[in-house]
Amino acid sequence: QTIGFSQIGSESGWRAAETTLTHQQAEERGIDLKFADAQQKQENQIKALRSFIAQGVDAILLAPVVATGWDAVLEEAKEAEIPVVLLDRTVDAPEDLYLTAVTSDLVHEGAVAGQWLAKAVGDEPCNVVELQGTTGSSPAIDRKAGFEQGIAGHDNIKIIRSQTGDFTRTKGKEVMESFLKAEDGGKNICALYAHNDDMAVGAIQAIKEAGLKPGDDILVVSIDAVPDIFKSMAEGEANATVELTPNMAGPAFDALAAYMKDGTVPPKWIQTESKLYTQEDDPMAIYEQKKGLGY
Amino acid sequence: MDEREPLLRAQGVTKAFPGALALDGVDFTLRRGEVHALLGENGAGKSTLVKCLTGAYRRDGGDLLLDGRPIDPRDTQAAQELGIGTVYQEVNLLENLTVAENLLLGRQPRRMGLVSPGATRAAAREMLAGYGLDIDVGRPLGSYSVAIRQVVAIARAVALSGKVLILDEPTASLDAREVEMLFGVVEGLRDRGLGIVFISHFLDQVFRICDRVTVLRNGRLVGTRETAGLDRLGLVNMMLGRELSEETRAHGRIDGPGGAPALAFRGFGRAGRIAPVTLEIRRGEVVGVAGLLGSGRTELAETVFGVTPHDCGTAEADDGTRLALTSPRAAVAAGFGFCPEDRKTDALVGDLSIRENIVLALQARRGWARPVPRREQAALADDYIARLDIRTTDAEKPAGQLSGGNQQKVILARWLATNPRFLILDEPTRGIDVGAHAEIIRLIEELCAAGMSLLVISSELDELVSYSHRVIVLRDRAQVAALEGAGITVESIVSAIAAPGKAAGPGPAPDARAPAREGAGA
Amino acid sequence: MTSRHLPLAATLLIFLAAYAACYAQFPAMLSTRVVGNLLTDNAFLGIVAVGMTFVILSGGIDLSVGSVIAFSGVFIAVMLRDTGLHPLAVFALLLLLTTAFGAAMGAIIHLLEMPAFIVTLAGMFLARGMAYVLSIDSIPISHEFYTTLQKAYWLMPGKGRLTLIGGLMLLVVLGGVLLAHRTRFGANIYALGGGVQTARLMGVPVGRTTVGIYALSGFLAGLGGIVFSLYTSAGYSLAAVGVELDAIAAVVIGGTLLTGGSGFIAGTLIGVLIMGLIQTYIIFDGTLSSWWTKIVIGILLFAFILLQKGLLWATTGRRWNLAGSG
Amino acid sequence: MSRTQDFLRRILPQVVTLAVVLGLIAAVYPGFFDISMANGRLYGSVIDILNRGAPVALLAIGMTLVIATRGIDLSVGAIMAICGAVVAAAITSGFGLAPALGLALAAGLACGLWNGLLVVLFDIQPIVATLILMVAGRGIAQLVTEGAILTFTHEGLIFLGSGAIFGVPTPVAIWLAAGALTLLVVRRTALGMLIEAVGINRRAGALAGVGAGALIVAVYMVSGLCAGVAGVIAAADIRGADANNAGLWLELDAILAVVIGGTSLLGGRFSIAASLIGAMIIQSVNTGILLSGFPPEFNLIIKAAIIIAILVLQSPRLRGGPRLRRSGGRASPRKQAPRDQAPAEKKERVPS
Ligand SMILES: Nc1ncnc2c1ncn2[C@@H]1O[C@H](COP(=O)(O)OP(=O)(O)OP(=O)(O)O)[C@@H](O)[C@H]1O
Ligand SMILES: Nc1ncnc2c1ncn2[C@@H]1O[C@H](COP(=O)(O)OP(=O)(O)OP(=O)(O)O)[C@@H](O)[C@H]1O
Ligand SMILES: [Mg+2]
Ligand SMILES: [Mg+2]
Repeated sequence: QTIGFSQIGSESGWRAAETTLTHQQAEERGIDLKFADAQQKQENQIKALRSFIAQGVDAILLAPVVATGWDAVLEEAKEAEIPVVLLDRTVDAPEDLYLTAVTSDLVHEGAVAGQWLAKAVGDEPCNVVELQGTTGSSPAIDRKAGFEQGIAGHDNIKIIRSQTGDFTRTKGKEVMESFLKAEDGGKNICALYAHNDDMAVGAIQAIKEAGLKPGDDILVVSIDAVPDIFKSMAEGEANATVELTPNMAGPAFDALAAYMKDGTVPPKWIQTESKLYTQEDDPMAIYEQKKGLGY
Repeated sequence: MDEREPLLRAQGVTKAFPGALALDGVDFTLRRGEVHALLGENGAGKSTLVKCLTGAYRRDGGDLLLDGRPIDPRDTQAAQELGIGTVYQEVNLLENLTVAENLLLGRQPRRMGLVSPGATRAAAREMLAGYGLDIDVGRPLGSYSVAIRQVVAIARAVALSGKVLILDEPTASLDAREVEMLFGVVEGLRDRGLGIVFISHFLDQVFRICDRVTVLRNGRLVGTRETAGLDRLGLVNMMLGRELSEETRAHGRIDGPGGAPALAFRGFGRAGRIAPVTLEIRRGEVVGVAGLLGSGRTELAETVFGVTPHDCGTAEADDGTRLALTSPRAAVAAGFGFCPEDRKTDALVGDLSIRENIVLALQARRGWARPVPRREQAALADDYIARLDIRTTDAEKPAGQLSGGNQQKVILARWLATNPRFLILDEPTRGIDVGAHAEIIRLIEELCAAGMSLLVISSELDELVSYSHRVIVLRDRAQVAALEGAGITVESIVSAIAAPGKAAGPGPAPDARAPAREGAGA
Repeated sequence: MTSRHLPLAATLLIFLAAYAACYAQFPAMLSTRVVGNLLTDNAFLGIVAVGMTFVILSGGIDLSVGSVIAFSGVFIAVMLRDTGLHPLAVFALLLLLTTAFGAAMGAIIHLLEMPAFIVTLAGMFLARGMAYVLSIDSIPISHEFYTTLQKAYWLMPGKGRLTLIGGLMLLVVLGGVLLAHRTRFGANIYALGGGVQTARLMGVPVGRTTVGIYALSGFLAGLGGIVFSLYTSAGYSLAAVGVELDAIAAVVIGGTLLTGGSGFIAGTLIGVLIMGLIQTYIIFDGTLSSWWTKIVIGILLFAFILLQKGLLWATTGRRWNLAGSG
Repeated sequence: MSRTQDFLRRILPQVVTLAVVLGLIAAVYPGFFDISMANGRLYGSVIDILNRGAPVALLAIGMTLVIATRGIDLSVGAIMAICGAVVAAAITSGFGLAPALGLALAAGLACGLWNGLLVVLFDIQPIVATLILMVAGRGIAQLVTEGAILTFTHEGLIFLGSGAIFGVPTPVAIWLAAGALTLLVVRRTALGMLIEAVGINRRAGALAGVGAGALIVAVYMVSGLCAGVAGVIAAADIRGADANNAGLWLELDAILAVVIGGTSLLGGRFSIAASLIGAMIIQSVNTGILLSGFPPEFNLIIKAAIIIAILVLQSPRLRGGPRLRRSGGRASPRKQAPRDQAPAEKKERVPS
């Protein structure tokens, strides 16, 4: 059984882990996985899908780089009677064009982070600085929206600065540095919300170099739950992270197997859990078990 | 003034460059149906005046009148539309385009809006018909020789010139046959009532074809005279503002130095470029190289200097050591020097200052780690600017801003600065004014007196005769004769060039030579 | 066939050889599906590459095309969403915009004598910035006219599709060839590439031509954007990042000298197909990890360029070249 | 006229531009020029600019030399990633600091050598020759890190990124030192002149006996080395090698810095000092944007606008300063336009 997997790229540790896990899962099930890395380009993903169809694979896993623009190629897959499963992001195409989507709810992730912060600060006033993901990318947009939902109704919490850190540590650090300068040495800042852990890790270093204590002087909450953030949590420098599991392929393969065996149609949306981790959940242990996964 | 209303009149044309007043209120009138020579030393301002006439430069002051009507060409295109065709000093054509495209650029014949290559080529062949060279106009211009390009440039200019034709040193890289052909064309145009401006440093050509001459010096007008009733010496005085004693010899020099050869080339050649040549040169000896265009003189020079490394034969120094001439670098290390024919592309580093251009070769030989001290550089530069009388405001001026002839002198200075044991000069006097011409010949004699050996390529035979101890003659990229001392006369060289095999036709026909450079355009 | 056409021939030869090699490994590669995909998937790239060829032939470069594609997509999507305009009207408007944009860059390059590389780099930032300002999140295009356009394809035997956009690309290439070799404008472009000063002395209208060239590139980038929006039926401000480099690579692989003055539009088409072939091959192989994908693309690029050089040297005999190709 | 005078006259426009940009930022954000001491380390926005500008500054040093030879190096970003990955891998697998750094820089040199050979030996056009490594390089870097972010805790290495020497952040010290060193080597020896000669007319240079080929290869190796150092710093700064994002698109910033520094992309006359100032100008713009607090979707537009403004102000048409562009299309010097016109042309068209 051959399954094609069109991956966005390997722009972050999390995605590398997702790729690794997908390969693992495929191996366990004896699936011949055809892997295509799209280098962050939608056109390459479409090319990949087309080639998969041309090769006549049995099914396709698609981790869409962006929600829009898949109708045409999904149509072709449908005509070729190749089931498509979406990983970690949905697309806005007619539901009948794909079998199911195994994703977490990006907005929900943001909301979880927001609610945690709201709970953590109670009703003291709190100025939040936000490190956005790559401008225009759906995680950036949704996690921003979600967080704002999460803190809605808590007028003591205000987002005072929001800049993009491109999901990278370097930019995360650089932007945080300028935030600290702009908010007189960080005294105005009570919390940092980063759209992914990598930016948070960078920002934490910036905070330390500015002579403040991340985790105390400035609360740090972020999303993804990559190993390094747990290290920081263990050292008390990060406060909370929301897990986005890299194992999307497992459920996807199960759904496909069932579908191919006796045509059981899975639900349109298999939502993965967005688990909240804080310093209470023995971060070091989690770090140990996660660090093998190729993050 | 004259009764006839002049065709083109320039009044008080002024042009200043940063640090140089190139033209200072120059007047110039061109009549219908005359060939008018524009003369002057290198850097006198001839080319600049031309460029002001054709709108290539914006003049700072002065008026232009064509047929008595004031004109002000903003760019060369405007000038062309006014019927002024020009050949600039450096052949200004595009080597990446075909000959046909070069000839008709901007005026390609069109069929229903689309340029038709066929018609273009046909038109091009027609344009070239009068010039006795039938080449494949579909090939890139870059694959043809300097001479051929020169003729193409002329043909284009002629076709564009409804009223005025300007030729800036058109004969510099032509040989006698082609010059005659060109003059034929010019006379034809003159009889059709065009006005022709002719710039050249060959005075006999001036006397041969021109009706009047206008002389510039240091950007100022010296005067305009009828050629008839003007003698050579008088003209030279006008140009230089001083007497010039030109003594020319009837035959080559017999005072050839004796002793063992300082350099010996045995069966030295490169397949496809120059057939094996055997040549011995003593210290202080001048060996001339004669031949028609494309006879392989430059190839010989380039092979000796390692530009296109030899693939057969050996080169030995007097102490019997083998010289590995595998690259210019190696040649320089062996104490060779080479002034190429095409100074623009092969020698001049335009944006570097005169000083840097002069020390370049010396520096290259010393290696980057041992820079020539700045003071020494300045001294060298000033010394050669004085010795070769390079016309410039100062040594820091970018060499690219010098006039053609002065650039030539800078390159010469570059090699003299390395005081080589063996110096190769390819057309050293091309584009050099009479004064500098004499200078350089004197210099050549000085150098060999000082024990340097020279290999000099020149198309000017009487010049060759006057300084060579020996002359080797090339034809079809092979040596066909070697003349010695008294045996060297213009006649003997000409006959050697034209000797048997001449039956093949009037000199190697361009198209016959064409394949020699297959692919060079790519 | 003069020496000028050698690079073209070499490229074509290499492409066919490479395709044959792929076929030997994956017979499915010869299906009309794959051929159709090759055209459809690279339509937008091919179109901008044609524009890029003209720019490079003139000795310039245009780094803005990728961003212009993204801008076009977003612009179209926003217009269709917020105004009642018919797509065709929007297309016209867009092409007007991008052409003007290109012309403006050309004007700056000519009038201020600034290097094309930098001016178009600024253009690249500007265009993508505009896209962001229009909308940072991706907007689907669901206009029935779009669906009809997407449905417009010719089903080749073997279920391969020659889509509208694929055909459009071929048309653009054809137009490009005509423009390059059958018009005075084309000749002037080659002239500029041969040397601006010389061209000026020969009476080429340097200013007009320069502006024209970049306007053309802008127009084709806009067209490429339209095609891309048809291809994805969406507008997305992060789309087509780095496409300019793909286009440049395609042009050069197609045998055009980056230093200007020599090259062929047709060669560019082959260059684009070669790039597409590399992609397709890697996907068919399907065993490469993310990083090996990058490495292999690099190696294949290198291999193609080297093969080309080799063929040229073999045919013309390697000329001693002190100058290098700049 | 003394050489120092020439030097000052050469970098004047860049200095002025920088001053103007800084002034603008200070206008938007008053506390801009405050500098304080925070745990043994100078602290302030200006310091941030110097510090964050380090990678681009280092890249600009090598890029200047490459561009001076009429080349261009698109691969520096990728080389940064490779060297960062190498140093991280070496440290985490237990090498000492010195050998780890040695490996990383050797990798940088090797990359430069590769580029140089492609350009000189195979005579591939620089933009494409380096494009190859630009594409493949990131792959190689990821091959080393296996796609993950290789974090390390080696204090010595981290010091290179976030330490300080007498209060001066290490990266600043490094790029200043590197710049000064290169400047010295290039100008106190004949290298500078030879590079310029080769860049202006390679054939003429070669015919004058200059070892053009070797020179060009060397220049690309310098560029690779600079990129290597930059990569190490970038990795040390975030205590980890991010193969995918380290130095992403920095090659463009570096080229921009060189051009803002007034060196022509057509090769020839160059000034390393001016390029370094150019790098600082770019970083000031970036930092300024961050401080200004505009929403991120405006970043690019602001940057573009400022760049255009700077280039227009520096354009030869408005200022008789260093020419950004010379008579174009000099593919092979054979097709070189008559040089003696180029400068005059420029002069001609100044509206009087
Ligand atoms: N682009 C330029 N910039 C500065 N000075 C220039 C420029 N072009 C020419 N000059 C100066 O103007 C003067 C006249 O130059 P021009 O080329 O007209 O001399 P010429 O009479 O043509 O000499 P030749 O016989 O050698 O061609 C020279 O002193 C030269 O240095
Ligand atoms: N028939 C030809 N076709 C193309 N190029 C040629 C031809 N003949 C000569 N050339 C080139 O033109 C230049 C001058 O010609 P060549 O060196 O062969 O003879 P030459 O005696 O040196 O002529 P010149 O008087 O121009 O120096 C050289 O670069 C040579 O390669
Ligand atoms: Mg002249
Ligand atoms: Mg010759």
